[in-house]
Amino acid sequence: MIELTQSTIDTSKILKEVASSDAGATVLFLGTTRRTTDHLVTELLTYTAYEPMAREQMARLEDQARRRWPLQNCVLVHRLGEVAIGEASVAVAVSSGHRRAAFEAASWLIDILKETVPVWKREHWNTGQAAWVHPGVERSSGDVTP
Amino acid sequence: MIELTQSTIDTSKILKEVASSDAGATVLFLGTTRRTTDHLVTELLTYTAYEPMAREQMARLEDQARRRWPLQNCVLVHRLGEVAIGEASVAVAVSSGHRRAAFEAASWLIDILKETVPVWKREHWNTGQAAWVHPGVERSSGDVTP
Amino acid sequence: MKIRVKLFAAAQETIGRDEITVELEEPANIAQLRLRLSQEYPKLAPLVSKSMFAIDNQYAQEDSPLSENAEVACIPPVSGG
Amino acid sequence: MKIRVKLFAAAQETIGRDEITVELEEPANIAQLRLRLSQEYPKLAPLVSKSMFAIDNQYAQEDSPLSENAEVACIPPVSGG
Repeated sequence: MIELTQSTIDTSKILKEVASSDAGATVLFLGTTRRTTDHLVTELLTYTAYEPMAREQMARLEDQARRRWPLQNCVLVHRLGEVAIGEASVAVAVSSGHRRAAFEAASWLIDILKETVPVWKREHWNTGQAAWVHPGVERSSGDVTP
Repeated sequence: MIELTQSTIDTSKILKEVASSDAGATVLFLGTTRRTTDHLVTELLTYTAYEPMAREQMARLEDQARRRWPLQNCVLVHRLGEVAIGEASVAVAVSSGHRRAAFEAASWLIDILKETVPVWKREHWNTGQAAWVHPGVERSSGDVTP
Repeated sequence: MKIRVKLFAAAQETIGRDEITVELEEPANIAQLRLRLSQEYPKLAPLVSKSMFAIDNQYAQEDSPLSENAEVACIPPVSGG
Repeated sequence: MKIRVKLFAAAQETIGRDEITVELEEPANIAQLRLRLSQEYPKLAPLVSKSMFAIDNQYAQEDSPLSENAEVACIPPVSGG
């Protein structure tokens, strides 16, 4: 299951979705942004996506994971819009008959999702300023908006 | 947090327990017994423990994991008594600033928990028979009770 | 041919629009689009040099050919998760 | 000295009791306890040969010394999770 959502990530629903009586192991990963990044205090995040491509890319990653590991079920969820610090912005859940496969697949999925799914984070700091996060791109003063 | 419980594992409570605004990553593992083991159909499980030692051993494993990885929080829960097929019998949850650490710690914890915590599973089959599970010990006919 | 390019995040913010159109001579590929964008929108150049491009919701290569009907997007380094 | 040994799972089921007492000459260690248990309770021998022992809630070694006050447990191969 692939989901882009404006709402709080519902972990109970996700765990219900991946549960399977043939699966011995379920692994859930939740990614949360920490309060402090560098020396600025992040107060709020907003996420935006190239939605149709993000959905397609997430579905491709699920397919690839299913080809690589014997998975029963797989759920990928990313939040869009405002996300408070401490709330999960992303969830990956997989179930498998084998716990090694479940750990490896979940770990691979979050790595590749963060590298390839077209979603962008905007950090809003306690200074009142905000900027988009583009790893590897130097921020110019014009990128920080009041 | 270490828990041995007769009740259903409450994943929402566990995730709340491990949440931390300093943790970027949370990994939850749930272990469920599959319907089929070998050629017998397992209908129900009962778990028993050497409770004081199981608690102490789980606490030692948490300590070891915290020394080895930079964890924010750690929860280990094992069910005792009757557990229906498809319900989780064990949960491991950790939070960390780094997802690699969270995955490695959760994976290590479930491996070592299954190897060293004095908990035993009894399988109840659709034949009406039941037997304790002791990996590596050949089952004699006397171990299977009607 | 006219190629419409979707913009996101800092690219969208820099230009103030979520889509721009550039004129390219046929046949054209992603490398040529990348060059043209940097020339026509110098403020976008640093970000464009680090961006991927997508054609019809899939990541494209530098030599992937462009056509007028394709949905083209500039994908600056992503930061989901 | 008298050593009381806690039994669990199939060991408990085989003997029908959750604790047994064996008499050992001082000084005695886990290896000697293991041997005595197998001799006095032949039905337990196959399981005892694969079991660990714990003293005061910690896994013990074969040469760990026993004392009358210690809480001793036979830990057959575990199957939690």
